[in-house]
Amino acid sequence: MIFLDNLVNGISLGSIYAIIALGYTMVYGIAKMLNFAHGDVIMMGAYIAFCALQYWNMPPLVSLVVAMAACTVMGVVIEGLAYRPLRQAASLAVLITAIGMSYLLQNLALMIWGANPKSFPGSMINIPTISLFGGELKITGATLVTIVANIVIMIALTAFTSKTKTGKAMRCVSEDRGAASLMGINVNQTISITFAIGSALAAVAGILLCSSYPTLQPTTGSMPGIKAFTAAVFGGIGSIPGAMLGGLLLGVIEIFGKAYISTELGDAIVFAVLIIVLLVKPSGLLGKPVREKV
Amino acid sequence: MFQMKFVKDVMKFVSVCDIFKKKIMHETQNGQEKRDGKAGNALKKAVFCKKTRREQKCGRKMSIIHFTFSKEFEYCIFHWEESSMKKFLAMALVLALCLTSVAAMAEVNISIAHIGPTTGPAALYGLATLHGAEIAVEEINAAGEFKINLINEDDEHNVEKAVNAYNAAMDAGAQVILGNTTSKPCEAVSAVAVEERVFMVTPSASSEAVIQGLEAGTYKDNMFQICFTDPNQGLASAEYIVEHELGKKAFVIYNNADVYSIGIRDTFVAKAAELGLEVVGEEVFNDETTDFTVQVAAAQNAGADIVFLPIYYTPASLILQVAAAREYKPIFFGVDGMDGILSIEGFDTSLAEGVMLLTPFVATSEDEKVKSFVEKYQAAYGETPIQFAADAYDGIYTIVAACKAAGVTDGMSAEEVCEALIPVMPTLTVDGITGTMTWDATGAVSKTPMAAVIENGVYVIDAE
Amino acid sequence: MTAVKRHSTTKMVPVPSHSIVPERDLGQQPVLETNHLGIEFGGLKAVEDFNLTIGKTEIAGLIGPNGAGKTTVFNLITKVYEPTNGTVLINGKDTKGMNIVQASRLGIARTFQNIRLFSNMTVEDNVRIGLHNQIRYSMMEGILRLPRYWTKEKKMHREALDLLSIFDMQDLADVQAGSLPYGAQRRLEIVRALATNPSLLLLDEPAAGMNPHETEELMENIIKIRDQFQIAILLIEHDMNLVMGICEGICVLNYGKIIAKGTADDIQNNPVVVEAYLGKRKEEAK
Amino acid sequence: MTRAKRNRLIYNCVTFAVVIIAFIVLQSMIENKTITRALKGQLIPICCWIVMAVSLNLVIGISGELSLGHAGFMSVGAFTGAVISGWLLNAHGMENETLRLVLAIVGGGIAAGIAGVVIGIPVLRLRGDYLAIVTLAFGEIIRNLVNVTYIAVADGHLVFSFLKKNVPEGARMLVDGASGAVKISKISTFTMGFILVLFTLIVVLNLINSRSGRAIKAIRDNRIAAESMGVPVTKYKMMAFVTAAVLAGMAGALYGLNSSTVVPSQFTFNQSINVLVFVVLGGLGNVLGSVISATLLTVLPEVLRAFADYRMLVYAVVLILVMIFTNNPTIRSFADRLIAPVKKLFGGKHSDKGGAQA
Repeated sequence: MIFLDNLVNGISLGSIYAIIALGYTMVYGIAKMLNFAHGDVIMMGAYIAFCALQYWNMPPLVSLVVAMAACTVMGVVIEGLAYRPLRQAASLAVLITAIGMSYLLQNLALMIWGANPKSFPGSMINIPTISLFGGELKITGATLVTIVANIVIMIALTAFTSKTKTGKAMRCVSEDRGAASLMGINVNQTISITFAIGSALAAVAGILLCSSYPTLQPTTGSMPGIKAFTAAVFGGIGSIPGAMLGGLLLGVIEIFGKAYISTELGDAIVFAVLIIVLLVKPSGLLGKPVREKV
Repeated sequence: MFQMKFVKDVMKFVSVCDIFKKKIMHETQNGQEKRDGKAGNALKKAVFCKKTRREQKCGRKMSIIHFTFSKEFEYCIFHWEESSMKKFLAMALVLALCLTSVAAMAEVNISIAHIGPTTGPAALYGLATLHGAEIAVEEINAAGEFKINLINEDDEHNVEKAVNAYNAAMDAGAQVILGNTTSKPCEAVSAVAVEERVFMVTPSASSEAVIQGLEAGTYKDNMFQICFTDPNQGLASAEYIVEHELGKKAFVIYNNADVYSIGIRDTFVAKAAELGLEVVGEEVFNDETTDFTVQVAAAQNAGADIVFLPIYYTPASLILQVAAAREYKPIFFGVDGMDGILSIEGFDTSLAEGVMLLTPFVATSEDEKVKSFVEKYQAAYGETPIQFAADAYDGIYTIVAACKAAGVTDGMSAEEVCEALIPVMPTLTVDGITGTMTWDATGAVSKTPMAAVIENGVYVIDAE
Repeated sequence: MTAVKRHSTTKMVPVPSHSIVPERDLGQQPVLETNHLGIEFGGLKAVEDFNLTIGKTEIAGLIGPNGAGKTTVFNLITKVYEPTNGTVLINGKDTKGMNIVQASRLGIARTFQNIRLFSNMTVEDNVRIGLHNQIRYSMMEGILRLPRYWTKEKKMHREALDLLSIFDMQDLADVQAGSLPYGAQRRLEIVRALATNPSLLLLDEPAAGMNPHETEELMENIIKIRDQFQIAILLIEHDMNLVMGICEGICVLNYGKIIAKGTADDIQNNPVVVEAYLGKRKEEAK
Repeated sequence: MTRAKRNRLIYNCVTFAVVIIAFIVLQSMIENKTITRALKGQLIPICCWIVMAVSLNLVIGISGELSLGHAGFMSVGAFTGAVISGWLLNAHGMENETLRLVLAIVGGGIAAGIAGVVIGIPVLRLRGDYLAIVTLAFGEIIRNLVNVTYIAVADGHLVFSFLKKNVPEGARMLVDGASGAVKISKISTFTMGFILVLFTLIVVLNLINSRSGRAIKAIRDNRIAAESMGVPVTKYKMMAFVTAAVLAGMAGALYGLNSSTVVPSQFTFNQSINVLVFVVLGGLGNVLGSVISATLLTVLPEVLRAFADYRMLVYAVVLILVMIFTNNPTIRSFADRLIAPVKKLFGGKHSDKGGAQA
C-alpha cells in the first residue's frame, strides 16, 4: 500500500512535470531553442490567476482564461523582443538571452508581488479528494485534473500539429527553416504562434502546479521548470508523447528516490538520471537521433 | 565614493519628499513637535499614521531613507517641512548644508546599525526586525532622554554581503550593531566584530555558532542574543510536549539545508529520547522543496500523533495543506519560525487550526507593553508584528539599558563602547515584550517561552 | 569559355581492385583503397559497393550529379560516418572503428563543400591548427613558456608562412579568416589541409565560386602541390574544365553507385555517363 | 614581429598593468589608512570573482561551451580549502598562516580539478544546450552532496561521513552538512588574492596563446574542421574545462577562508549566473573585460546599496541587451559603423581579443 501511495504521489508530481515539459518540447522542437524562461512564464501565469481569483474575485474558469490570455501575450512579446533578433545567432547567445529573460521575469514578479510567498487558493480546483481502499489511498482533485488536462492537451497538440495548416507549417519550420521559408511559410509568424501556444500552456501548467503545491513566490517556476526540461530531455525533446512519458517517469523516480533512498538527495537523483539518460541515449527515450550535416 | 552616495541620496530625498510633502503637511497634530526641532521624528510619525497599503509601503521606504541619511539631512527635512519653498530652492539648501557640513546635528547618544536582509528571499524577517527596531527608536527618541541614530544596512541573507554591510555600517559611524537578523550572516559578521571589538546584539540569529568562539567551548564576549538559541527551543519543545502529554509518537520534518532547523531538531531528538518521547521517524527537505507528499506520508504511515516542525512557516503551510488533503490530523507543533503562518496571503487559516507553537511573543497578548507595541506597529506598517519584530524592539531597549548602565557617553569609539557594555550585560534584567530577559557571559538569553495554539485563525496562549 | 586543357597525359594502368592508377605509382602502396564501401541512412542506401583505389601521387576526380553521394564518400573516407558495409584502407591500414582524428593522423586531410574555417582566428592561426600534430609541445610548456615553446612557435610561424606562400597568401597572415574573400577562404582551406602533412588530400568542390581565371590558377596550384609534396589528391568538382584538365583517374557516381571509371577520355566517351550526366552538361555548356 | 602578435602583446601588457597598478594603489591606500572599511572588506571577494570570471571565460568565451555549474567548483574549492586549513591547524598544529593558505588554495584547486575531470568526462560528450543543462544539474548535485557531507577532526584524524551520527562526539566539526564549513579561521589576505589573480591571468593568457589554446579556439569555431585537422576534441575541451575548474576551486578556497563560515547555499545556480553576467558583460573571450566587469559589478552594488532591489533586474536587462547587440547582424553592423572612427583613433589596439563568439 505504501508502494501504491508513493506511485500515486509520483504520478501526481510527474503529471505536473509532464504538462510543463509539453511547453518546453513544443518550443524546443520548433524554434530549436531552450526557452529557459518557460518556468517563469508559468510563475507569471500562476500569479495572474492568483490575482484574478483573490483580488478581482473572478470565477476559476475565467481566471484560467485571463491567465492564459496574459501569458500568450507575454510569450509573443518575449519572443518578438528578445529571441527574434537572435534568430541567426549561435545557440549560446540565445540561451544566455533566455536566462536573462528568466531573471527579468522573476525580478518583475518580485517588484510587483513582493517576496512574501502567497498561498494559492484551493478554490481554483474544487474537486474533492478520492479515497480508495478504505481511505488508505487518496488521490487529490488537483492530481485528477492535472492528469486529465495532460491527456487532453497531448491529444490536442498531436492533432493540431498533424492536421491543421498551421501545425503542418510548424513541423516544416522544425525540419528545415530555410526550406520552409522558401515554400512560402512565414517562419517568424510560425515561431510566434508556437510561443503563443507554449505560453498559454504555461499558464495552465502554472495553475495546476500551484493547485498541487500551493506556495507562490517569484522563484516558484524555476526549479519545476528545470526539472520539467529534464523530463523533456528524458523523453526525447521535440516529441510530444516523449514529454508526457518523461514527465511521468521523472515524477515517479523522484518520489521513489525520496521515499526509498534519501529525501536529502532527491534532486541529485533526478539530475543523475538525466545525465545517465543523456549518456546512454542522447536523443532521449522517444527522440529521434539527429545526424550532424557535414 | 562620497560624492556618489551624496548625489544619490539627494536625488532620492527630493523625490521622496516631493511625494510626501502634502501628506506631511496635513499632519497638523504633529506641528507642535516639528517646531520643537524634532523634525525627523515628526516626519516619520506623520507617515506612520497612514494605514493604506501603498502609503505604508512608502512610509517604510521613507523611514529607511531617513535612517540612512547622515544627520545633516534630518535638519534638511525639518526645513523642508517648515517652508514651502520651491523644489530647486530646497535642493540648493540641501546642497549647501551638506557641503558645508554645518553643525546642525541633533544630539545623539549612540549610533546603532541594524543589519538584516531587507531585500531578497529573507526580506520578510529583515524588514520585521528593522520595523521593530524603528518603533523602539521612535519611542526612545520621543522620550527625549536618550537619543539614538539608527543606521540600516541590507545583508540580503548572504554571508559575503553581510560582512560588506557591516563594513558599510561602521563606515557610516555605527557604534553598536543590532544584527544580523539571520544566523549564517550573523556568524560571519560576529567573527569580524569580535576581533574589531564591536558590540553586537542579535534580535533573531539563533544558532549556537553565533555566540560560540573559534575554539571549542569558547564564546564571543561581544555577542548577545535576544532570541533563544536553537538548542533551547528544541529542549523546551520536547519538555512541553512531554509535560502536557500532547502525544506519544513524535515525527520530525525539518529543513536540512537550514542551520536553524537542524539546530532545533538535534536537541529536540536528544531531549525526546531522554524524556521517553518516542520519535518514530524523521524526514527532511530543502529550500526548493514544494512537494511534501513523501514526508507527510512517512509521518502518517509511521502513525505519528504529534508532528514537530522546527521550520519556517512557508514550508509549514505546504505541509499542512498536504496533511489536510490526506486527511491526516495529528498535532502539529512548531517553534518561533512558525509565527507568521496566519499572515500568508491566500492561505486558508482553517488548515492551521489547532497548530501549536512555542514562542516568546504572541501579538494577541493582553500585556500592556505588547498591546502598545502591536498597535504602533500596525499603525505604521499595516500588519501584525511577528516575533522577529518584537525581538528587535527588545534588542534596542536592551542596548539602551546597557548603555545607560555602563554610562556610555557621546563620542566614544565603537571599541570603547564595546568594552564598556560587555561587563554590564550579565548584570542586566530587561523586562521586554518577549519576556523578562537576563544574560550569562556566553551571550545566550534566558527567558520563558509561551505555547500558543491557533484557534479560529488567531493565536491563543495555551492556558497552563 | 576556354577549351578543355589537358595537363595530364599520364598512362593509367589497371590494378586488381577494378581500378586504374598511374603507371608511375605501380608497385607502391596505394594511398586509398575502398572495398565494397556502403552506408545506409535509415534504409536508404546513400553509397553502395564503392570500390576505388588511388595511387600514391595520383590526382583523381569524383564526379556525379547533385545528390549522387560524393560528399558522403568523403565523409566515409574521413570517418565522419562509420560505413555500414565494406572497408576503407588508408596507406594499407584498415580504418574500421576509427574516428575523424585517428583518420587524420593516418594522413587524410580535407576541405569542405561549405567552407569550415576557424573564422574568428587569423589566417596564420588557421594554418597553425593544421600543424597541430606536426609541431608539438605540451600544455605545460605553453603555459610556463619553457624554451621549447619559443623554438616550436618560431618553427610553426616559418612553416605556416611557407605553406601560405603556395597561394601567395603570406601577406594575409594577420587577417581574420572570416573576413577573407570567398576564393581566398577556399585557398586557405587547402593550405590548412596541407599543413597536416597528408598523404591524401580530399578537396570538396575547390573551385566553387571561383572565376575562370582563379580556377585556372587553382588547377596549376593543385598540380604544383602534388609535385611538390608527392601526395595523392581526390577532388569533387562540378567544373568539368578542372576535372578533365587535371584528373588522371575519374570516377563517376550516380545514386550512390559507381557508373563509370577511367581516364578523362574514357569518361567523356562513355555513353552511360553521357546519358546520366555529362551529355546534359555539355549541351548546357554550349 | 607581426601585427597580430604585437596587438596581442599590447593587450596582455595592458591586462597585467591594470591589475598590478590597481594592486599598488590599493595596497598604498591600505598602508595610509585612506581606504574605506567597506572597500577594504571587498578586496578579497573581488579577487575571487575576478578569478571566477576569467576562468569561466575560458570555458564560455574561448572554448565556446556554456557551463552553468561554475559555482559548484567554487564550492568544492571553498569546502576543501576550509577542511585542509582546519585539519592542518587542529590536527597538526600548523600555525603558519601563509603556508596553510597556500596549501588550502592548492588543495582546493586539486579537488575542484578532480571534480572537473569526473564531471567533464560525461558532460563534454554532449553539445550546446544539453551541455548547459547538464552542467547546471551537476552544480545542483554538488550542492546536494555537500549538504549531507560531514567532515570533522577527531583525535588528530580526519573523519569523513555522509551521516552525522558517524561523527564521534566532541570532534571538531569542519564541514557540518548544510550548516557548511563552520568556525573557519580567516587567513585569506589581499596579497594572496592578488597573486592568485596574477596566476590566473598568466595561466589563461598563456594558454590562449599557445598550441593548446589555438586548438581550443579552433574547436569552438568549427568542431568538425578541427577534428579533420587531427585535433582531439574531447581532450582540449576537457583541458579548458578542467583548467577553469582548478582556477575556480582556488578562488573558492580563497573565498572560503576569507569568512568565518561558508554555506553550500552560497554556491547556487544564481551564483553561476552572476559570474556568467560578469563574463558576458566583459565580453566573451575578453580576459581584461572579465577582470574589469567582475570588479565593477562587485563594487557597484555595494556603492548603490539602496538600489539592491533593482540589481538583478538590471543584470537581466543587461544580459539580454548585450546578447542582442553583439549577435544581431543588423544592430551589430550599425554599432560597428558608430565605433569605427573611435577604433581608428586608437589604432585598433584591442582588435585581437581571441574573438567574440558569434
